Amino acid sequence: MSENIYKPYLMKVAEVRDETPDIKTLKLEFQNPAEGETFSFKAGQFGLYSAFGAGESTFCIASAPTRKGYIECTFRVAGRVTSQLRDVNPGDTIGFRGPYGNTFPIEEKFFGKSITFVAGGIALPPVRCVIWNVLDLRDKFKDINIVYGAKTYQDLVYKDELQQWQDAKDINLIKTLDPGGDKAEYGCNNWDGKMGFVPTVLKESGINGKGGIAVLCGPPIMIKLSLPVLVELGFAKEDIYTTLENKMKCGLGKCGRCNVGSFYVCKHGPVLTAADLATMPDEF
Amino acid sequence: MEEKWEPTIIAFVCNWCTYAGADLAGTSRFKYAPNVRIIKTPCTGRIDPMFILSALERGADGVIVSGCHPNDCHYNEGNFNARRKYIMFRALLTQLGVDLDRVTFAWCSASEGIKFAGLVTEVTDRIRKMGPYTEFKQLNQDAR
Amino acid sequence: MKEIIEKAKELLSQGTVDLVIGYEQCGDKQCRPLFVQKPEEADKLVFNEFCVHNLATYLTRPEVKQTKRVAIVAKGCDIRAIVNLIIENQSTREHVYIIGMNCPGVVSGKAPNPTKPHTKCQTCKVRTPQMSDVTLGPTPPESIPMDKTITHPDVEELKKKTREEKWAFWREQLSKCIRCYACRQACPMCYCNRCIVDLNTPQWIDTRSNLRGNLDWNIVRAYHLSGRCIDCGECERVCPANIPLMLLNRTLQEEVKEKFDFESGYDLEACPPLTVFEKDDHENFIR
Amino acid sequence: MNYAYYPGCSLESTSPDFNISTEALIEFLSLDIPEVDDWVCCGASSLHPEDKLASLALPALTIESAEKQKRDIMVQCPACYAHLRESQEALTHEGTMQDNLKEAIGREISAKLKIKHFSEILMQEIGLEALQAKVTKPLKDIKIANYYGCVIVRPQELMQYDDPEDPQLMDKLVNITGAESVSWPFKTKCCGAGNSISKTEVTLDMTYQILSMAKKNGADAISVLCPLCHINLDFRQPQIERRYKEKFNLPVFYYTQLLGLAFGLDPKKLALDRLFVSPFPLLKSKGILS
Amino acid sequence: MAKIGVFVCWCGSNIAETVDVKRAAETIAKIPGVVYSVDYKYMCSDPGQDMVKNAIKEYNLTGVVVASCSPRMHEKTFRKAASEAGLNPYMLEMANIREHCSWVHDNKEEATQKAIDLIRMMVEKVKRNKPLQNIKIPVTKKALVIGGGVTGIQAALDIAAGGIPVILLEREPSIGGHMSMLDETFPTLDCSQCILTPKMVEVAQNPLVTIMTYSELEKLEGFIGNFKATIKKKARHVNVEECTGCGTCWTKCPTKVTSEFEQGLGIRKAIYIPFPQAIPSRPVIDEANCMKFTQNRCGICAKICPKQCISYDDKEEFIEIEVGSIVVATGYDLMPTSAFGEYGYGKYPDVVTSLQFERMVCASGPTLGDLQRPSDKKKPKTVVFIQCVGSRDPEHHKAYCSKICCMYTAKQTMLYRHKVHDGNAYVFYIDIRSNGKNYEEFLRRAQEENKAQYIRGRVSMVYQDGPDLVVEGADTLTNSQVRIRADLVVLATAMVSPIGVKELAQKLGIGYDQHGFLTEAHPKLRPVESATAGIFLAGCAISPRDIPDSVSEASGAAAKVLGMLSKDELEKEGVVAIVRECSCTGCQNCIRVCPFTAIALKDIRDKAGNLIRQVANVNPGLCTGCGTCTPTCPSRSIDLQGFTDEEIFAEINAMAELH
Amino acid sequence: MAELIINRDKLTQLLHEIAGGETEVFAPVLKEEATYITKISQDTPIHYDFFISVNSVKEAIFPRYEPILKYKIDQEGVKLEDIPPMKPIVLFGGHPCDAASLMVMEKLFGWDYNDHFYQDRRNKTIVITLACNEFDKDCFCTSLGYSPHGEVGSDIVLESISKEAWKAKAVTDRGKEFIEKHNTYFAASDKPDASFKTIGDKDIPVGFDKDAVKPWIKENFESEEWQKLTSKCWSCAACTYVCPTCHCFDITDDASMWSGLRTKNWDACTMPIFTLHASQHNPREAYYQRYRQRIAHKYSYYVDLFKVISCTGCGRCSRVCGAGMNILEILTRISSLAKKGGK
Repeated sequence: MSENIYKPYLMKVAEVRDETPDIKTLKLEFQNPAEGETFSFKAGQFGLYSAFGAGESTFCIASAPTRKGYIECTFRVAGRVTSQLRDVNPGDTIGFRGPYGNTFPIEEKFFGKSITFVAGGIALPPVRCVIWNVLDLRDKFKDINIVYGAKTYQDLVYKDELQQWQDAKDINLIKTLDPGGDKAEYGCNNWDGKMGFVPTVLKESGINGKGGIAVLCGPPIMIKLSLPVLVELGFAKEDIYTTLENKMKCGLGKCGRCNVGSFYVCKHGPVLTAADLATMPDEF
Repeated sequence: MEEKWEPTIIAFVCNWCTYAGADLAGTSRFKYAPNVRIIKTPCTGRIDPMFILSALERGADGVIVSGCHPNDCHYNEGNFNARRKYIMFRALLTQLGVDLDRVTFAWCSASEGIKFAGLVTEVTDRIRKMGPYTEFKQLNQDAR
Repeated sequence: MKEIIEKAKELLSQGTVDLVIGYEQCGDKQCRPLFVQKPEEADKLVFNEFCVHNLATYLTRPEVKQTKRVAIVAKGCDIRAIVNLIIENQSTREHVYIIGMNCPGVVSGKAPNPTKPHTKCQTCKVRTPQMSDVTLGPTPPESIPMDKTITHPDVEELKKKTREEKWAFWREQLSKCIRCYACRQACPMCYCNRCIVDLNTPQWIDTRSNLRGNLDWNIVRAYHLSGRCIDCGECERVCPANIPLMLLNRTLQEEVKEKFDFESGYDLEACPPLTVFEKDDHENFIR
Repeated sequence: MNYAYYPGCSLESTSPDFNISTEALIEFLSLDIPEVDDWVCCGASSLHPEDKLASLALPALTIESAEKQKRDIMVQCPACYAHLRESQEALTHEGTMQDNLKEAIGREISAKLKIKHFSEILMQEIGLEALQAKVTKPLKDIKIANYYGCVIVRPQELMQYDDPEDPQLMDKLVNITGAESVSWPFKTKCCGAGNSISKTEVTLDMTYQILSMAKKNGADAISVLCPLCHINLDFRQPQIERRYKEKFNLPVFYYTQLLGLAFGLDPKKLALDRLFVSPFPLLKSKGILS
Repeated sequence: MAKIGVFVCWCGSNIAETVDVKRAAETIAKIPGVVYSVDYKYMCSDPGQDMVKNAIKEYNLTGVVVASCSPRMHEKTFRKAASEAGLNPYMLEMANIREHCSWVHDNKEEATQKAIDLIRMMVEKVKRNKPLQNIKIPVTKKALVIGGGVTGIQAALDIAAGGIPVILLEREPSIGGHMSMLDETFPTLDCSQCILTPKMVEVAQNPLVTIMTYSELEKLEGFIGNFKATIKKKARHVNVEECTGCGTCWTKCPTKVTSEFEQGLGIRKAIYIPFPQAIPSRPVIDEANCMKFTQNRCGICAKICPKQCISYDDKEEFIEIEVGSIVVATGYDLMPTSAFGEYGYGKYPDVVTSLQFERMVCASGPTLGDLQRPSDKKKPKTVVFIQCVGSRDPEHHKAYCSKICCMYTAKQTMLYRHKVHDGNAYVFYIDIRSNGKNYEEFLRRAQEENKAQYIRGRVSMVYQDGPDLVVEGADTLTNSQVRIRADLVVLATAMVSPIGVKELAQKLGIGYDQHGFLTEAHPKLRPVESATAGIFLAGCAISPRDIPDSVSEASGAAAKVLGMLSKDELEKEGVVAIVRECSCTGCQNCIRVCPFTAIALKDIRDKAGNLIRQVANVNPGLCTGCGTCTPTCPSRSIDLQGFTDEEIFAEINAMAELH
Repeated sequence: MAELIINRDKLTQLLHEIAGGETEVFAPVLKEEATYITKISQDTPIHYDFFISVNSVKEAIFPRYEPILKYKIDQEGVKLEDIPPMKPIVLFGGHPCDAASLMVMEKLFGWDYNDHFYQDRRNKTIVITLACNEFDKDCFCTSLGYSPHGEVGSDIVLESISKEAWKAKAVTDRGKEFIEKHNTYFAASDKPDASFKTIGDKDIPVGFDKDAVKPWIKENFESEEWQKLTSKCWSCAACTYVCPTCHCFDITDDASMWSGLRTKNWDACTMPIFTLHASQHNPREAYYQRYRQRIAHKYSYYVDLFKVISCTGCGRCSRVCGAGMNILEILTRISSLAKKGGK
């Protein structure tokens, strides 16, 4: 009998972290260690996470492929599956199938270059996977810039790691909040970052994009506004990478949901360059 | 070894009359059949016909819907609105051939503990005689 | 059908409306909806016995709602849908210019041979349309009087069956449903932008086209239409599985008429019957 | 207009004068009102307290008969009128009584016909103007007390005849004859007919009140539309006069007789000679008959 | 992260005897999401509550199920405990395993199974519960009293006594209402004017009370604590501030009009005050009768007014006021007498209503207390009083009892006998209802000292016989016919709701019955509240009642108003409906079914301000959480927090065995 | 192999016999005046006198809904259960356009990841195709290079030689085997009924230039023409569900507290919520965008990926459309625009 491609791995929830009131991070370990041994993935790939009884939902793998034995996912509670995933406790079982999709060409294209990460809000997880991947191989890259912004202080994810990056000497972290996002009611005291929208902050960052790689991820409007800024900073369109989050059901290029133009985001994506994007119909 | 089949009855009741009526049955120690599982809602107006359908589909053999008598509604009108819904819903189910003997509607006030106890026992006995609601249970079996 | 064409041209060229929704011929015995935005496109407009579609469905489209004003070619029965849409705040009388068509009746049956008179026409009370802004077409035969209670033979037929027979009948019929939602999309009264079947917290209705899901879906649709269905029969017409959907809708129409003395779509002031009540509503089923 | 005439037992037995004058009017006005085929007793009398079903089934038979004839029903006797209406009410409203009735009479019946009193037909379907036009012998200088009795107006929900306290229908009809209807308070007071056998003295007192009130209000005669009222006021008048030692000498007409007179019909044809209190002295004194 | 704690109570032996609580707690512990499950002898005791609190803290519980008695008993207790431990109180639910289980079943196995099911259903619900906040509503500390009769006056005085400003609204030119028309009142026979006018003066002089006469409510918006009322001030044509009420104008006015206040028995002028003690004692011009308005001539009053207070050009004014609470005391009317042909009202001048009789005997009435019958001014030697005219007559008129007729008729027989010592007073009655303090004694005085002759039975007809009226009726005690020659007949006609009350009720959004009387929120437990929060009822607006009842209700309603307005914010339960705007189509179904008019349409506009669509919007201040809206919504865009579809579905699903 | 003949009675017997065994048989059945290809049992009457079934044959291999995972939940965790293997299938009653569609679909289901639910079933299916005797105005297989007698995708093609009999032609080895296995039902060649008329390739006119469509779509994604062409569409899924090559699906869970079933069920890009995100953002919000996706996917994207048009010209979508949308008309318009260089 052929293999059932829809059958997930069973994963034990090892850790649950609250990032924001409605964003959580789960650390998952393979219930069957043997499966964990053989499992591998690359930065940028995603998977389908099952909440048994509710269904499957697609998120990227937010942990770095350089760190073995577990995977992490970060998600915002929005629908039926994520509501159930929100309620899991350490020790509970959830399902995971993947990895799916293409990857960031780290070895092929990124090595030896400066990397600039640009992310907004909940879109940090897919970038974070690359960041850690890059940081774990720090000596293979030149400058590393991270520009990350959110609406309010409350909406910043991975606050601990932001602190780590900020403290690290070899990383240039620029964090920003939308105007008004530093109010005490958002849990903020003493904001030490910038104030302003990501594209604006990016523009003023002074980053030189010539010959560098940019990894960009965020809400559609942020992507739209940041792309020209990156080009202005000197990045080539082919060197601006982003990852798309279309609605997906199968992750395998079958269900047709993520189809945009001749791309199946789950197969040809989710990692696409700005050059790729330009060839696609505006339906994402 | 065959276990004796016992019906599952789900009762949707309003908080102010029937739930209180069931409480009264309790404080008065009126015994009734243990097959009923009460789901409390604020008002009969909140009891959606979909609840009944879902209950039957999810394995209930009988459903009771009960609330305040007309003019007694804590919210004045909830039961009147509900009554209209049930009139239509019953007409629909009748035409579809759903066994309406399995769905019992009753007004039962907070003072009618004895009525509530009698209602539950009567419904349970009736459903027990009718047997499991296989027609609906079969719906869940997947063809192919 | 010169008068429709002329009317449409007049309305468009004078700027009274910016869209006319009407019918065009497509095949010998088939018509279909036509959107006319420019006077010169109006020449294709027709009206004949094949104009069975209820165009009121299009009134709740965002792009139609965004027009300044829309004209719609409507038979008396279609106007019932418009009335309900206005009652339910989905349109306004001012926004719709009703080109009412005197209608001797349309035909039913699938292409290419729709020959039978449509069931809805046999009980039509509005062959001469009511509340139209302009009424076109030759005087039709006299309508059935408004106060006449209508029973449908097919409903009566079904009512005669035993409960088990009814169940078997619907099991068979509903097993055919493929959940394409053509019924919903064609229905002028199904205008929700998020249908209950599209909700998953909780998932009241199974989205699979298995028996349970199909039963739930069709029950819910009929129930949501109770007291609102205007008997246009579009759901049944467009059903690729040929399920006699109107049997359910008509059952409920009769029930509403009998129990609440109400027929939908005739009175702009009326409330949908499931949103109002009488203190002495029938309740012999309640203990 | 498509009526069949239901005379009922009283008009066929104790009150032929009413029947005769009615038929005279029908003939004179050339109305197409044949009798109901196979009509039966309306079940008034003592049947209705005894056996409700039977008392409703009897008129149902008559209604069924008229229905078969495809005609509406015209009645004269208020008691018949009341029973026909009551039966019709039971036949057209769903319930146990409807089922029982249908079973009792054992025939298909819809009972969706009109049941009308002759006075209503004259008024509503022929009209005062048309009638007025036919008056050839106006009854000048006569003052009439119109006495409707209690049955025709009560209960109003069922009978829907006229205002139960101060009805005007007969007054209007009588007025076209040229006579003058007096305003008086006892138009719908009970004449006591129900007690006329068992407690005659009660009836006599009640009837006495009516006669004397009519007299007090200046009436020369009384007009009635009920055969039982007529018996009490006319037949018992001498007895009352003797008992209360008061002379009334008030002729008691059926409204049909008054109309007939005004239309110039032969008094014999109107059965005026059958009245106990002779109207002729009055009519002669007023110059209406010679 | 669902972390549910379950606490199974023994309730001593009440539960534990029939339910295997240990097994229940253990079984429940295995449900996914349940992190703590325990049984204990008395959960409601202090140690029991502490267990809950401690577990909440220790296990970081996100939800709690207490399986014990009915939530009616202890839901508040446990929710408070949860709240003290830092858990949102709405994240605690109770499974009723006592009243609904242990007390009604005998078989331990079955009862245990049922208890487990009940707890499991609650666990599934709690998992999906959302924290709710109680709703706080700011309050405008000002009240509006509609109706200036004795009830309204009392309510206004009591509210003002609590330090809250009040607006007293009266549609007639003067406050006072029906009570000001009465002669003396039962059972004390004190003069109505003597006890009412001081109150009228008091209310007029109270600095916190603003009296608005000749004014009506035009529109009401808002909700409890925050009403916005639009008042229509009808054109009075007299400058109230300047006028001194000297009376020159009405003395000189040439137009005589039948006086409403005198019940048609007296006359007034076209410019008038309704009665001498009127408050405000400022005249008003009756446009319908004033020659200046009907024929554009005369104008004498304007010419003669020493202070030039009269202006024919006045127009009605609309004034907006904000109030936090409203008392409706709109009183009653008498049933239109045209309905009683058998009694000859209107046909015979000597058939009068009880209120006319009050004016006929009243010292300030049109005859200054000299009793004369209307037709020939004769002193009536025999008076027949007929009770229950229109009341207790479900076939023709009103099914209800008008409540006060028995007593005021007794009073009127006394008043009559005080005027005509040798007069005969007959009373036709069905039953005598004298159930008030000193009422029965009063009635006996009427019968015994004042020789009122009571006849049990109904009157069949009243007719004129010469100068006399003859009353014919039945005496059902002696089973005989009665015929009484009378000089005057007084009809105790039914009390009905006044004209315009239905419209007013609709403006206020409160309920009324088929007779037009306003409906209480609960006939027994909330008798002075309407179903709409913040609107209270008092007096005959609810149903017929006498003066003491009306006045005590006025005080009751005032107490409710004061209670409500004593706080700066109102707090109510968070169980209210919520709209999901993205899928709402604005079809108004929920608006139509909402018994509390808590839902209204809200416009959704784009950035440019264009109307895109309309959606339902719940006013949490008005919503009572009945949930009738939810099943009415085809797209499920409105849900009831605390009893959401998801929560109830979870309860159903907890019973499901699908595969 | 010599030409073999099978007549109706024999074929019915054959199909019924197979249906009695472990093999699932799909065949045309008459339901309320319309013909559907559905699973039959031993005694289901088979309907032969039909033009084209309302539904397509994809239902046999890609069912409306199908379990892909079963699981049990208890306090120890989740246990996954296997789905039993697929049964062999005999699929009878499709026309050449149907058979061709299987070749189109298997490209996707085998793309990179092998969807065994489709592929296994496909591999176990004997496709017995009925060559066409009729066509209507909505047929356009010839425009796509197919033929009413085409053999693509079929194992056996039956061509009518009379009203009652067919000439059977084995296209594949499996077809050959099948015929051999059941040779008792087939007779040797008989004289064809000369009066019986079938249709040929020429009868169905070529409506448009299939190669012109894709470039136009690529160029004119934002063309206003789309809105004009699709204004009537009311976004139901009737067209996609009767389409033999539409393959989109949804995956849903149905579960009680203790057990669950994950199923794959048909979904359609024409449905309003197909691409709706949890955030309420919908990339294809408007009606025309959804219909455009359907056409573009079939005639452009699919071709890019699999070098084949995802349409076989059966015309079912046009026949079934309640709003009167006609795919042939739209494609003809596109191709003529392309010819003219119009937008």
